[in-house]
Amino acid sequence: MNTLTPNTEILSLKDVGKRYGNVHALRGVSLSVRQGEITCVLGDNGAGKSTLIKIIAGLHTHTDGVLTVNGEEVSFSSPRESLDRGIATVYQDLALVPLMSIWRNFFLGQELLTGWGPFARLDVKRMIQITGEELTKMGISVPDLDRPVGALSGGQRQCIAIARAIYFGAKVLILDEPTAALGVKQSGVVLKYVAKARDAGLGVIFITHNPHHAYLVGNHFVILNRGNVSLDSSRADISLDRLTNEMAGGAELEALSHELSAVTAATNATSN
Amino acid sequence: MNTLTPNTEILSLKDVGKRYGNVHALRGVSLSVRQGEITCVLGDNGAGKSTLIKIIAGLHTHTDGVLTVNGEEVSFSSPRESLDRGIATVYQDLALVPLMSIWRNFFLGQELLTGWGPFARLDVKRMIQITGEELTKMGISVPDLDRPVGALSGGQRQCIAIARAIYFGAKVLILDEPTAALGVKQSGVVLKYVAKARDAGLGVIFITHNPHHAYLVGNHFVILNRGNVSLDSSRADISLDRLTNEMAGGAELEALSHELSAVTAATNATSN
Amino acid sequence: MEIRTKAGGDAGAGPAASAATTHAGGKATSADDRVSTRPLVSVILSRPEIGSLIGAVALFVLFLVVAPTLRSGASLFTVLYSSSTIGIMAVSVALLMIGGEFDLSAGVAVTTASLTASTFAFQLHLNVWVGVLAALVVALAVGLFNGWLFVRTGLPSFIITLGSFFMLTGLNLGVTKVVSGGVSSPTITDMAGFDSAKAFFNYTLPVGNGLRVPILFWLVLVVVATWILLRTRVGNWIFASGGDPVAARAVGVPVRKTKIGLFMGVGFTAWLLGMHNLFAYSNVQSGNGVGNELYYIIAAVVGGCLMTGGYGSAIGAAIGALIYGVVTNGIVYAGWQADWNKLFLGAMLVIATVVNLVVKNQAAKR
Amino acid sequence: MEIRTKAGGDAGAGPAASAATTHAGGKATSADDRVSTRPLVSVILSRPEIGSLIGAVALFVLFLVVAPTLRSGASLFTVLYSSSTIGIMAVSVALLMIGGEFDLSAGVAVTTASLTASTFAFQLHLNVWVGVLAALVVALAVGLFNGWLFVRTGLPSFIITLGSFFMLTGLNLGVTKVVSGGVSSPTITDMAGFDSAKAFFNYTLPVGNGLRVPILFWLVLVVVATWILLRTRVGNWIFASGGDPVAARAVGVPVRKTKIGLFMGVGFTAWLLGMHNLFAYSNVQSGNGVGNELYYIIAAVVGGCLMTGGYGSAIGAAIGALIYGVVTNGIVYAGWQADWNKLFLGAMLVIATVVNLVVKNQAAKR
Amino acid sequence: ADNSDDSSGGGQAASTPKYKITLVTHAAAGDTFWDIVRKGAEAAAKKDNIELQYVNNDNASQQATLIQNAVDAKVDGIAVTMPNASALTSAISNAEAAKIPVIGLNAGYNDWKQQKLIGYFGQDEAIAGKAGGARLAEEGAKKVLCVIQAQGQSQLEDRCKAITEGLGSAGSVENIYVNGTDSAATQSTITAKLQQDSSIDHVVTLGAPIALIAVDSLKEAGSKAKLATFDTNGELVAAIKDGSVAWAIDQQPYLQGYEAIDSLWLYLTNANTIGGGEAVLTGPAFIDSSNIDAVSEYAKAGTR
Ligand SMILES: Nc1ncnc2c1ncn2[C@@H]1O[C@H](COP(=O)(O)OP(=O)(O)OP(=O)(O)O)[C@@H](O)[C@H]1O
Ligand SMILES: Nc1ncnc2c1ncn2[C@@H]1O[C@H](COP(=O)(O)OP(=O)(O)OP(=O)(O)O)[C@@H](O)[C@H]1O
Ligand SMILES: [Mg+2]
Ligand SMILES: [Mg+2]
Repeated sequence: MNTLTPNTEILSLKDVGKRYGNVHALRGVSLSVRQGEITCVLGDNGAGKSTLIKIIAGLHTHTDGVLTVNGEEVSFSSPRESLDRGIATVYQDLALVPLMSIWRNFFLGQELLTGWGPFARLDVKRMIQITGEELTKMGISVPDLDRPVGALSGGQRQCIAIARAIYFGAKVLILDEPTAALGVKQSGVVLKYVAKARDAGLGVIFITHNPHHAYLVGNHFVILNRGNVSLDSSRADISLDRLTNEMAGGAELEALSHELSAVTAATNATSN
Repeated sequence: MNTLTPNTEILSLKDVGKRYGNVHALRGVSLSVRQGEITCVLGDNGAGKSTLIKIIAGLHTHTDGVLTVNGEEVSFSSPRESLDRGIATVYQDLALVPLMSIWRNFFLGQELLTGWGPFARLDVKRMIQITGEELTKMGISVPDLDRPVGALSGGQRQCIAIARAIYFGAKVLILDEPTAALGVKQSGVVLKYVAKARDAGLGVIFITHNPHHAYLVGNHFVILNRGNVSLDSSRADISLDRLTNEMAGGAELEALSHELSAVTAATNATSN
Repeated sequence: MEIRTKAGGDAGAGPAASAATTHAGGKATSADDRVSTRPLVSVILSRPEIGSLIGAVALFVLFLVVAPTLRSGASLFTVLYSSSTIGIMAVSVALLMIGGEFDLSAGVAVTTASLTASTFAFQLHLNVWVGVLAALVVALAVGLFNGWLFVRTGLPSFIITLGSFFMLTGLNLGVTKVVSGGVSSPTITDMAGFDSAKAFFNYTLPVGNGLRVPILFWLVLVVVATWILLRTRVGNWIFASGGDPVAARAVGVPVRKTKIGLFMGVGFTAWLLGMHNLFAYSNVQSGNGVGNELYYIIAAVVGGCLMTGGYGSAIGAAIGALIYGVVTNGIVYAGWQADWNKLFLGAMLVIATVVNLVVKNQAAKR
Repeated sequence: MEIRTKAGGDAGAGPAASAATTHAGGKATSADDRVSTRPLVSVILSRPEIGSLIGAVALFVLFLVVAPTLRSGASLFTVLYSSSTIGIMAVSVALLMIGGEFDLSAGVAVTTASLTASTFAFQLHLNVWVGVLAALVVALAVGLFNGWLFVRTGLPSFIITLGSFFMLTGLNLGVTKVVSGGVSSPTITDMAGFDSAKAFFNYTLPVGNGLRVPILFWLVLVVVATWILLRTRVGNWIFASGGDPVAARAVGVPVRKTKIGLFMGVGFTAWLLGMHNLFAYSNVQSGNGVGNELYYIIAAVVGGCLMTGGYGSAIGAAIGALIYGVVTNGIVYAGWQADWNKLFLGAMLVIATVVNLVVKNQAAKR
Repeated sequence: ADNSDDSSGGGQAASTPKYKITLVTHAAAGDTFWDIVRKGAEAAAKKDNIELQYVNNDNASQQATLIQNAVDAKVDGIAVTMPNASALTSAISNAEAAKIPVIGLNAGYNDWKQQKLIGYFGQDEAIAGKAGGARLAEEGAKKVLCVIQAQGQSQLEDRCKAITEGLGSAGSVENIYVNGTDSAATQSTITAKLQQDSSIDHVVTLGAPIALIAVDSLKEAGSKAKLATFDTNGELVAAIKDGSVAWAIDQQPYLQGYEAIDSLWLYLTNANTIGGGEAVLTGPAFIDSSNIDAVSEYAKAGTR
C-alpha cells in the first residue's frame, strides 16, 4: 500500500497574512505540505485555521506573503484555480447546495458525461451509483440519493462533503474540522480515509480541535494562536500530552475535569 | 452550591414519533428530564437527535405520542411557546442572524428595555455590557460587539449561542452538540457551565457525539439508534467504556485505532 | 474518564501551555491584538445609508452645475416635494424590505386609499373626514390581507402582492366605474369637511416659496422609522425576521406578526400619501399609481437596503427617494432632451449604486 | 493515545455493540427501515411544475365551462399563440431565476431587438436579414452587459437590470426618434429579404385554423431548456449558482460565467420574440414592451420557480405562461366586464399558486 | 334591459335580433376620455338591442389578440381604434375573412380604407393638431410646451407634431414627458419645466386629466402661461368655465362611440354605410368660454 514517493513539498506558505477590514486574521504564517504526509493544524476558536485553508482553497486571496504550489508561486483568485491544481477541500461551513439532490451535489463542478460532442449529457446512472457506493463506504445510510441535501442531518451532510473531497482529491486534500459533527463510527471512517489518502501519496491538511484525532494520523503539527504559528513540530518531536497542552487551555481543561468529577460524584450521591 | 430540590420530572416524552414525509425520523421515543439532572442523548449521525430536540424546542410538532411539561400535556406550535415555559435551546445549525450585531443576536427575542410606556427603548448600553461579560466568561475573545455575527468563526458563533441559552435558561436547557465546533478550552468552559446549570436546579438535555464529554457531566444516558431508543440508563448503571461501546460503531473505532497506529508507525519509520 | 485521568498526570505541564492560558483567558474581550480599532470615519462609512448619501451629494452637485434653475429655493422645494411623494412610501417599503418582503401592491394601494375616501364620503353623503377614516381602515386592511395571505400560505411575498396588485388595480377601476359611472373619483370639493381635510393633507407652510406638508410627513416618518429600527424591540425583530426568519423564529421572535405589521405599515403610508393626492388634486383617476411600486423599491435599494432582507435603513430609503427627485427633476432643469430622460435616469441609478458599493468596499477595507 | 489504549482493552466488548455495528455498517444505503418508499404519485407530485399544471388544468376547465367560445379549435390556437409570446421569454427568464437572478430589462429588450433590426436595415439599405443579425448581436450584447455589470459590481441583479431597463427604454425612444424622426420603427415591408424573414418569423402552419410559428419556437425552447437543466453540466451549474453561489464557487463551478450566460440567454429569446413581433406586426412602437418583464416573471413563479433561485423548471414556466394565456383570453371569451379583468387576473394568480402550494404540501406529506 | 328608458339614446330599443358587437380600443386603463366613448357606444347598443363587449389594451399586439378573440367568438361586428394599423392588419383581415364587418373610430384616419373597414368616425389628428397650432399662433404663442403623458406612443407624438406644424414659424414647440399615472409626479415635472424655462407662454396637454394637474403646476411655478388641451371631461369643462384652462380641442368622443356601434347595426340590419366612402369627422371643434355653456350641462352627465 505504501506508494510513497520521497517527501517532496507540494505546497508551501511563507509569511502569509490575511486581513478582513480591520481584523488581521492571519500574520506571518509559514507552513509546508509534503506528499504522503498529513499536516495537522490545531488552534483555539477564531485562531485563523479556516482563514488559512480558505486561502489555500482559493476562496480568499492572501494579502501578504507567498503561496507556492509545486514550486510555482500562485495567488488564487477562484477555487477553480485551486481545484485545477489538484487541491480538494472540505469546508467547515460545508459547501453543499441545500436544494440540490445528493448525487448532484456530490459531482457538482466535476460532473461525469456520456456521449460526445453536442450530445454529451450527464451520466446520471453512473453518478448515482458512484455516490451511493462512496457514501456506503463511509458507513452512512442515505436511502434516497435524489433527496435534496437540505433534508439531511448535519453529520450526513458533512459525510457527503468529505466523501466528495476524498473521491476527487488529486494531490492535496484539505479538511476543515471534518469530524466535528460526526459520530464515533463515522469519525473513525474519516480518519481511516485520511490515512489512506496519505498513503496514496497525497498531501493532507487536517484541521481539528481534537488532539487525539490529530495525533492518531498526523505527521506534522502546527498550532495557530491568534493568527500566528505558535508551534510547528514533526510527530517525532512531540508527544500527545505535550500537544494537548500546547493547545491553548489544555491545562485549564485538566483543572476543570477535576472540579467536574467532584461535582458529579456529589450529585450521584444525592440522586441515587 | 447544591441547591437541589428533589428530582421532580420537568419534562417527559412518551412514545413520541415524528415523520418527515416518507422518512419516519423518530419512533416511540420515551424520555424524561428531571430537575438538577443532565440527560445525555447520544447516537449515530442521522439517528434523530436533532429531531428530538426540535420537538421539545417547539420548532417541529411531533406526529405521535405525548409530550409533557411540568405534568401538563403540550404540543408546541412555535418556539415561543417552548421558551415561555422556560425551555432554552442551543441548536446544532445555530440560530443566529448573520447580518445582525453580536449583542443584538444575544438578546434577540428577549431584549432589555429602559424607560416606560411609549418611551420604552432598547437598553443598548446594558445589553452590550452583559453580552461582553457573558462572552468573556466563556473565554472567547470578541473585540467588537457591534460586528455582525456573520464575520465570526464557527466556534465563536457557537459560543454566542451557548452563552445566550445559558443566560436565559430558566428551567430546561437543551444543547445540541454544543462542543462540536469548539476548541479544547471552550469545550471545557461549556461543560462547566452545563454542570453549573444543573446545580442551579435546571433540567438539562445534552446531545453529543463525544462519550467522554457526556460521561463527564451526565446523570442519565439515552442512546438513539435509527429513531429508536436503544439504551436508557442512569449513570450508576453504566461505565464509560460500556457507554462508548454501546454507541454504534464503538468497537469499530477501536479496531481502526489499531490499524491506524500501525500505519502511522510505518510511515514515520519511512519518513524520518 | 479519559480526560480527567490525563489531566491529573499533566497538570501545569509546560510553560507554553500556561502562557497560552493567560493569553486566551480572563478579560480576553479587549485583549486581541489582531484587531486595530476602526477609525471613526470607517465606522461612519459602514452605515447602510452613507454610500447613497455620497451618491446623492455627487448627483446634486452635478445638477447644480448643469442646471442653474436648481439653485433657486423654489426649485429646491419642488425637488423636495417630488421626492417626498416617493419618499413617504419608500420608508415603509424599506422597513418591509429589511423585514425580508416586497409589496408590489404599494403603488395602487395609494390610489385605492384616495378612491375609497372620496367614493365613501360621496356616496353616503358623509363628512369627508369619515371617508378619510374609512380609507385608513381599507388601507390597513389591504396590508393585513397581504400579510395574512403571506403568512398563511408561505408563498413568496412577491407573488402574493403581485396578486393583490392586479386585484386592487381591477377593484380601483371596477368599483369606481360601478359606483360613479366613470373612471375617476367623484368630486368632493363641495362636501362638508373637505376644506379642513385639505388644510391638513395639503397644507403649504409659508416658508420660502411654500413648503408643502408631505415633506414634513416624510421627515416625521423617517425619524419614527429610524427610531423603531434602532431603538425598539420591534426594530430588532424586523432585522431578524428579514435576516434569517428561521433563526429568528427559533429564538422566539414573533416573525409572522412582525411581517404582518410591516405590510400594514405600507398600508398606513399608502393611506397618508393617498389622502395627500386626493386633497391636492381634488380627484383621482382610477388607473393611477400603477408602476410606482417600482420607484419605492428603487428608492429603498438605492438607499442601501438589501433585497434579501436584514439590512438597510429608513434614512437610506429617504436618500434614495431624494436621488430620484434630484435626477428626475434635475434632467428637466438641465433642459436635456426629453426623449433621453429614461436613459439618464437609468444611468444615474446605476452610477448611484456603484458609488454606494465603492464607498462600502472602501469602508470594509479600513 | 487515549482511544487506542482503551480500544485495546475493550475490543469486542458487549453483544450490543457488535449488533449495532452490523446494523449500521455495510450496505446501509438500502437498509434503513425508517424510510418507506415514496409512492410513484408522490414522486411525480414533487416535481416543481406539477402544482401549476394542476392549476392550469383547473383554470382551463373553469373557462371551458363559462366561455363556450374557448371550445373551438381556433380559440385554442389564439390562446396558445398568446401564451407563446409570454412563454418564449418565460423560458429564459425562468432559467435565469433558477440561476438566482432577475432581468427587469427583458420586456424592453424585445422592443430593442425589433427596433434594431428594422432601423439598421432601413438606414443602411441592407437586406433585412442583415438587420436581423445585427439585432441578434445587440440583444446578446444587452444580456452580456447586464451579466458583466452584475458580475463586476456584485450589485443585486434587480438593481442592475432596473438600470438597464430605464436605459433601454430611453434608448429605444431616443434613437428611434433621432434616426426615423418618429417614435415607431420605419416600415421595412418593401425591403429585400423582408418576405423571407417574415416567412420564417411569422410562418403560419396550415394546421386547423393556422398554427403560428412562435408556438413552435416556444416548444423547442422548452425542450432545449429542460434538456440543459436536467441533463447537462451547465444545468447543474445553473441550479447550484442559484441555490448557493458561495458553495457553488467553492466547489469550482464557474458561477460568474454561468450567470452571464443566463443573461445572454434572455437576450437570445428577446431577439427571437422581437423578430416575431417585427415581422408579424410590420412595425414597432418604441414605447412597447414596458411592463412585460413582470409577466415573464409571473409565468416563471407561477410555474414553480423559486424567486430565491435554485429551484424550478422550464416546463413549469411554460405552464405558467399557459395559465396567463388561458386567463387573459378566457376572461374575454367569457365576456366578463373588461373593468374587472385585472381583478380576475390577480385572483387567478393567487389561486394558481395556492393550488400549487397545496399540491406540493400533499406531495411532501406522502 | 330591452325596454329601459335611455336618456341619450331615447325611445324603445330596437326589435332587431340581438347582435353581438365588440368594441376594441387602445385605451390605457382609467382614462376618462374613453369613459365617454364607451358611454356613447353603450347608449347605441341599448337602443339597437346589441350585446356590447368593451375591451381595451394599449399594446398593439395585445390589441390584435383582442380582435382575434372577437373573431374566435364569432361576433356580429367589431368596432376598432387603430393607432397602429399595420399591427392590426392580420387580425382585421381574419375578421373580414370570417365575414365580420369592422368599423373604425377615433384613431386610424389614414388607414381605415386600406384595411377595408366599412366606415370611420373620428378626427384627423393632423387636422386637429394643425388647427390647435394655428390658434396658438393666433394667440401669439412664441414658446409652447407640449406635455406627453406616455412615452413612445405615436398617436400622442403625432398630436405634438401637428401642433408644431400648425404653429409654423410663429413660435417653437418643446415636448416633455410626464408619468401620466402619478398626479404628483406629473405636477412636479411640469412645474420644474416651467421653472427652468420662463419663456414658455403656452402649455398644451394631450388629455383632460393632465390639463387639470397642469393648472396646479402653473400656479406653483408662478407662470403666466396659457393652458390648452386636447379632449374634455366634466372637470375640464368646469375649468374652462372658471378660466384656468383657455380652450380644449374637442373630438366628441361620445359621438364616435355611438356612431360606430349604430352604423354597425345599420350595416347588419340594412347594409347601410355612412360617410359615402369617406371618413365621418367628429372634430376638431374648439370649446372655450364662448361656447362652454352649451356643453357644460352634458359634461356633468359625463357625455361630453
Ligand atoms: N469574513 C470575515 N470578516 C471579518 N472577520 C473575519 C471573517 N472571517 C473570519 N474573521 C475573523 O478572523 C478570525 C479567524 O477566523 P477563522 O474562521 O479563520 O477561525 P478558526 O480558527 O477557523 O476558528 P474555529 O475553530 O472557531 O472555526 C476570527 O477572529 C474571525 O472573527
Ligand atoms: N426536514 C427534513 N426532511 C426530511 N428528512 C429529514 C429532515 N430533517 C431530518 N431528516 C432526516 O431525519 C433523520 C434524523 O435527522 P436528525 O437531524 O435528527 O439526526 P441527528 O441525530 O441530529 O444527526 P447528526 O448527529 O448528524 O446531527 C435523518 O435521516 C435525516 O435525513
Ligand atoms: Mg474554522
Ligand atoms: Mg443533529
